[in-house]
Amino acid sequence: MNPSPNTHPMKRVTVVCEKLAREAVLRLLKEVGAHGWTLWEVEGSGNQGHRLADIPEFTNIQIEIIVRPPVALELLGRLQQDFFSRYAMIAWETEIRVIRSEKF
Amino acid sequence: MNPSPNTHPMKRVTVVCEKLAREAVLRLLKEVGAHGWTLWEVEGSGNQGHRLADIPEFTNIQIEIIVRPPVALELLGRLQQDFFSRYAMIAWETEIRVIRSEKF
Amino acid sequence: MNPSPNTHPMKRVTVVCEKLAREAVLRLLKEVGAHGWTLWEVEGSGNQGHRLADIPEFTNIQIEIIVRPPVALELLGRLQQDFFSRYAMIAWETEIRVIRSEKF
Amino acid sequence: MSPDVVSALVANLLSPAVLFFILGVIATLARSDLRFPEPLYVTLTIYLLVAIGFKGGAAISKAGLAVVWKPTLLAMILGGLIPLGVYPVLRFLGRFSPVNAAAISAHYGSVSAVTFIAATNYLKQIQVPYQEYASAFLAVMEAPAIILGVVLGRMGESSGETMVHTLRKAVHEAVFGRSVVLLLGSMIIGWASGSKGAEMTAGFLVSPFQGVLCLFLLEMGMVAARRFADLRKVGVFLLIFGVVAPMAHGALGILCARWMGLDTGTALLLATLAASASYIAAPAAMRLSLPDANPTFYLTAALGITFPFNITLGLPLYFEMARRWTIPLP
Amino acid sequence: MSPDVVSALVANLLSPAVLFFILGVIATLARSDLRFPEPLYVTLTIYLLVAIGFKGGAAISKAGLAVVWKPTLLAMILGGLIPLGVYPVLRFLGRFSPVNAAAISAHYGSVSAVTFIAATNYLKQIQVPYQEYASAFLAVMEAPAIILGVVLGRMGESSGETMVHTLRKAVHEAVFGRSVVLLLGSMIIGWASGSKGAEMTAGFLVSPFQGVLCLFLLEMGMVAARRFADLRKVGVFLLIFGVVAPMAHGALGILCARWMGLDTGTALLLATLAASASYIAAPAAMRLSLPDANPTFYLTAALGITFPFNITLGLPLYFEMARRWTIPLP
Amino acid sequence: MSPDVVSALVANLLSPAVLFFILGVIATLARSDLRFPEPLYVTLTIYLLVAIGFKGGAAISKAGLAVVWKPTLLAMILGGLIPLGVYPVLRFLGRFSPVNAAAISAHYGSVSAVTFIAATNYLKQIQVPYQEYASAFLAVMEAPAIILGVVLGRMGESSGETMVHTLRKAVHEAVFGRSVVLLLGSMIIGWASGSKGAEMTAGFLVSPFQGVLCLFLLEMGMVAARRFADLRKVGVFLLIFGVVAPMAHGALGILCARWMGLDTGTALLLATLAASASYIAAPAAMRLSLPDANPTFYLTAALGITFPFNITLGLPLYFEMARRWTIPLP
Ligand SMILES: Nc1ncnc2c1ncn2[C@@H]1O[C@H](COP(=O)(O)O)[C@@H](O)[C@H]1O
Ligand SMILES: Nc1ncnc2c1ncn2[C@@H]1O[C@H](COP(=O)(O)O)[C@@H](O)[C@H]1O
Ligand SMILES: Nc1ncnc2c1ncn2[C@@H]1O[C@H](COP(=O)(O)O)[C@@H](O)[C@H]1O
Ligand code: NA
Ligand code: NA
Ligand code: NA
Repeated sequence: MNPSPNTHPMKRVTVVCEKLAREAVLRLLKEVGAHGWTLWEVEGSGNQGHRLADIPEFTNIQIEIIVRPPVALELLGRLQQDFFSRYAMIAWETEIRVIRSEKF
Repeated sequence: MNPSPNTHPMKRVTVVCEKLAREAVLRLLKEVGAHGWTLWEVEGSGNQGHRLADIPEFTNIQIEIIVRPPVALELLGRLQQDFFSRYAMIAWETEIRVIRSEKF
Repeated sequence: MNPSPNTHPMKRVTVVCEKLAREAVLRLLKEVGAHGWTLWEVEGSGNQGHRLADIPEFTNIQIEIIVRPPVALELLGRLQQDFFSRYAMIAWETEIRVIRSEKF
Repeated sequence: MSPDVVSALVANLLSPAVLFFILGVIATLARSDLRFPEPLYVTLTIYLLVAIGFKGGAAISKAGLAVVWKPTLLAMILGGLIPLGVYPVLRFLGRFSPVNAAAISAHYGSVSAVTFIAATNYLKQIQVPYQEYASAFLAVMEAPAIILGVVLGRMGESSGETMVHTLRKAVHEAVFGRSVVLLLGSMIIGWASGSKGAEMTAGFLVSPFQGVLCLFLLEMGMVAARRFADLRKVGVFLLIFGVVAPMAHGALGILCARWMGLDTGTALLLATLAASASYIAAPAAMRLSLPDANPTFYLTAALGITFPFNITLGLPLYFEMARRWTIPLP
Repeated sequence: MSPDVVSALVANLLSPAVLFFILGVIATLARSDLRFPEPLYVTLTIYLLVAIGFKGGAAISKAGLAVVWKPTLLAMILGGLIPLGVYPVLRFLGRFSPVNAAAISAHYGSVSAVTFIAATNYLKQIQVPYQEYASAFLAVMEAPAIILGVVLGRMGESSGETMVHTLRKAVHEAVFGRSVVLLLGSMIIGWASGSKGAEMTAGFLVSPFQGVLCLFLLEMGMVAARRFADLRKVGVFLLIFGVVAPMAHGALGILCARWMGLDTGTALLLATLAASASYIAAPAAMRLSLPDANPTFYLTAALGITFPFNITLGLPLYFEMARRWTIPLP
Repeated sequence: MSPDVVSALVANLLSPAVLFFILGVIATLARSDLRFPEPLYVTLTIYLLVAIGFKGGAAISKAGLAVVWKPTLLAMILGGLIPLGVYPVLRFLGRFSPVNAAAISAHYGSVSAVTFIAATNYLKQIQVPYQEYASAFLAVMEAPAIILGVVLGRMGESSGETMVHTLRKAVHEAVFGRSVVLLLGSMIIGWASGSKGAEMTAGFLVSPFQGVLCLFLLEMGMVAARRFADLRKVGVFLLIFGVVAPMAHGALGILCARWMGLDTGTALLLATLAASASYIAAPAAMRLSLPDANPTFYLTAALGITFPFNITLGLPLYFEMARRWTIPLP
């Protein structure tokens, strides 16, 4: 009746950044070997002011990427090194447990 | 002055799937006894290709459900058993601490 | 080659509430000293019924705020004290690790 | 029923706008997956308010402020007085708590722009002329009842905030809220840019207007039908109130119009405004200023009962009254 | 090719609608960042379905149900029969598994509303009259093939769900799905509200229609071009099938039209419906009812091959057939 | 001021489009909750670019490429040269760093489509004819200044990327970016589909155009007003520059137009393009190619100063120059 699923530890990396960085971030995800991503548009406020969600050029996106822990490290490192000085951006990681770990 | 809130451990289950699965997933949530859910549309890429957010039939949704730990287990189990072979879908759980635990 | 990023523990507070509460919550964020926030519109269901995402006055928003742990405590406490009786709302915190901790 | 009433009723029920409203109701009740995305809802609202405001402004500039200010002021007073009549009924006949009675009163004194637009549409359908400047009535009738409702609801209640503070917020909300900015702003623009402005924008603000209204009423049918599930929760009194109140206010509106010497078409518009209940501005204001009032009561009554009633049966009824009690435009 | 075919072809390829479709294809292939937001896509769909349904309903009320029901029933039967012919071809010539053959059959028996609208646009472009009531064909041809496809696909398959249960879901989906609700609903409204209703909404549902279609085909060009990457994956058989099947079904449609005595323009519309493959309703239904069928096959064939073929080359071809085999409206 | 200037100014300030722009500014300054959803913004942009491109293409096909190519080439050169004049002014008078001076130069050499459309609207308002093919100027003036700005900004800077690589990216962005694809694509379609195509789409691309522009300028008023908060941060020099530069470039545009023998209306359009500063394409390109330039400078100048100035005061001013220095179309 009650199936007990196998869950596996994984990292979720979240990036919130201006939409302008979209293509560059997606390229980076390919480079570090992420197998997928999920993305949506958000409004936000931070050091670099309030970014409303009305003009596509000035809006923000949030990207979530589920990866194995070493890939998370590599991804965050590359973001810190190459992206943080150029773009309005924040990034963090969370510990999660997934089912179907073979997908990531 | 500084009110100290009571926070309680709970699980957040996140499901990212094609929009087509929407009604089926919401029915499942009722069955396993979740008291609420939050949902929005996302763009995504995974094993089954890139799902743009332009045609409703082909887009993705992300659903977040806060539940007590045993319900999370049951939910993930049912997703693994009945949904993963039929739909483009990933799911994971995160540990969180809520206020107003009586709601979940 | 592989840059190792410095990650720092931080709290992410998530609030899901009716859009009506938007200005009041953003004011509260300023008061407790959050340095930024990210926000988007969601559809949801909870104790107070199903909130579709079609009429702005009746829809929901999800707000995520990255803050230092004591600020998270203060924020959740204030939400519990002043907001929960007035608005359809849930809130929780998650432990995360950020890069660029000086931003928060 | 006299043949006139019947034919007025049929004319309304067979107008595309009302039929699309009914289609929306049916789609929701049949659990269809038809749904309008929020940006489309917002766009349709912006369009309808801008169009009705602009045309109203152009009409004011034609008729002259001298002609317009008196009926507009009267309309404003009418909207402000309605809550004073409704409150005791709800409080003592309906046995609602003071704060709930005040909140519902505010809704019925304030107005619904879509119901007003449906009334103009109905007059076009049955080819009865009216004064376009009547949208000025719409613009001034939204706020007063809301503010009065807040005052009524806060009297005798000891809250954290002072009444003055609450009122100041409510007034700002009522004056700089989206709908008033769009409606009043477009009205001033229509007035200032005159006939040349009206000509340049007619291809957008006039020709597609009736059709866009159909689309919007399709959505409103879905929105209203979603409230039907709550009809059981509100009690028999409110069900009856939701139908009787608009009829009483409609009649009151006709009497005022008659007293002012307004023509039949314009009288129908004033009656419709009086009869209509706000379901956008008033609920938002009540949630912020009278948070203890129960939304199920006022939303179900305004959106689930009065709005569908007005759109379908109310309009021809008020028109029949107007036809008997006033004289048409030549 | 005869000069007539060439000029029909050129007329279609140089129509703004087709050129915008091609622009969409080019923009995607050139990796432009042009993209339509989902709410715009949904809005354009709602608009096109409501407009075509409403005008169809008005035309039915003019022509009378007595005239319309027979060709409509025939169109419905035609749509239901196509899968029976397509299935064995895919199964035995194409060597597809039963479930894939059934799913693809369902797509080709069902219809694409956009292709139909493009055909009406083409007839306007070349100034050939047609019966507006033909949108009734569109309304009734969506569901039958989908239901039949599900039956074919589930025969001999032992699934958890019973066939009856699957069918019940598929039928509900087909009858209360968005597109049918909008199309049939608007058709009934157009029929009920008569010529006065048509007049009131013409500024929205008629005058901008051709231009809105251009915008939508721009988007559909981008959507179709995204499927081109999968063309390599589906095999040569399906590539050929995606072009030959619509031609065969188009010819069949013309023959039916001739048999019914339909005029040239209306015959083209029936042929286009027969030739078109569904890429919205059918895929959704297959995912739910035949989850084991491979979407790459049916989506690539319907959206990546047949849709672009019909829009660009198919329409003038079917018109040439119609011109030879039928007689025009006076 | 001569009475002509005054009446030209009043005609512009009382046009609905400009009044809606001002309404947007007021709504934002008064902290109204009025806001356009992103999909509506995107839809309005797509519509305006497609409409202006299509009409321009149809006009080119009427006038013949032989007539159009020369003024178009000149317009392109004009756009490319402006940064060369602006750069030293910013660098040595304004004391901006090389990279900031280059980025601002790129913005003022490139163009704003909305300002151009507002100019055509203004000409319609005051009933002065112009050549529709002038939208070809708009299409070719966006890219050159952006590319030149990148070159100027990267000279002498030692960056990780090579200049060639940066330039290649900037050129691709400038040629396949959304706005160029829509504008040039629709222009070619308008050109290819000729007068019949123009006729079929007029109900969508022509009649509602002026009104849609009003809605868009309402939004742009809100967008521009949000930049006003940064006015304090950019220094007095840039405030003055944001008003003087467009006037100088406008005069330059008129002189070029006169030299080419263009009529008064078309001269105003060229002047407006020269005077306008890009606030969509250029900022995006600068963020990607000159990331060290400070967006507060170029965005505030282009969007917060020059855009509102052009829309309100600039247009009548350039028209007055054009009226004196050129001869009207017969
Ligand atoms: N403390 C925070 N919590 C949540 N989101 C943030 C925070 N700080 C910044 N953001 C998001 O990250 C974006 C870029 O940040 P910034 O570079 O600081 O302007 C902002 O627009 C927000 O959407
Ligand atoms: N590694 C990942 N990280 C984040 N989201 C993912 C990941 N893999 C898949 N997804 C999301 O899940 C959806 C379905 O995944 P799939 O079944 O692999 O195509 C994708 O469209 C993405 O939105
Ligand atoms: N258990 C839950 N999981 C996820 N989201 C929830 C849950 N309960 C409530 N919500 C969200 O919070 C909003 C307000 O909740 P409520 O006050 O319970 O109606 C709902 O509309 C949902 O979006
Ligand atoms: Na009222
Ligand atoms: Na077919
Ligand atoms: Na310029």
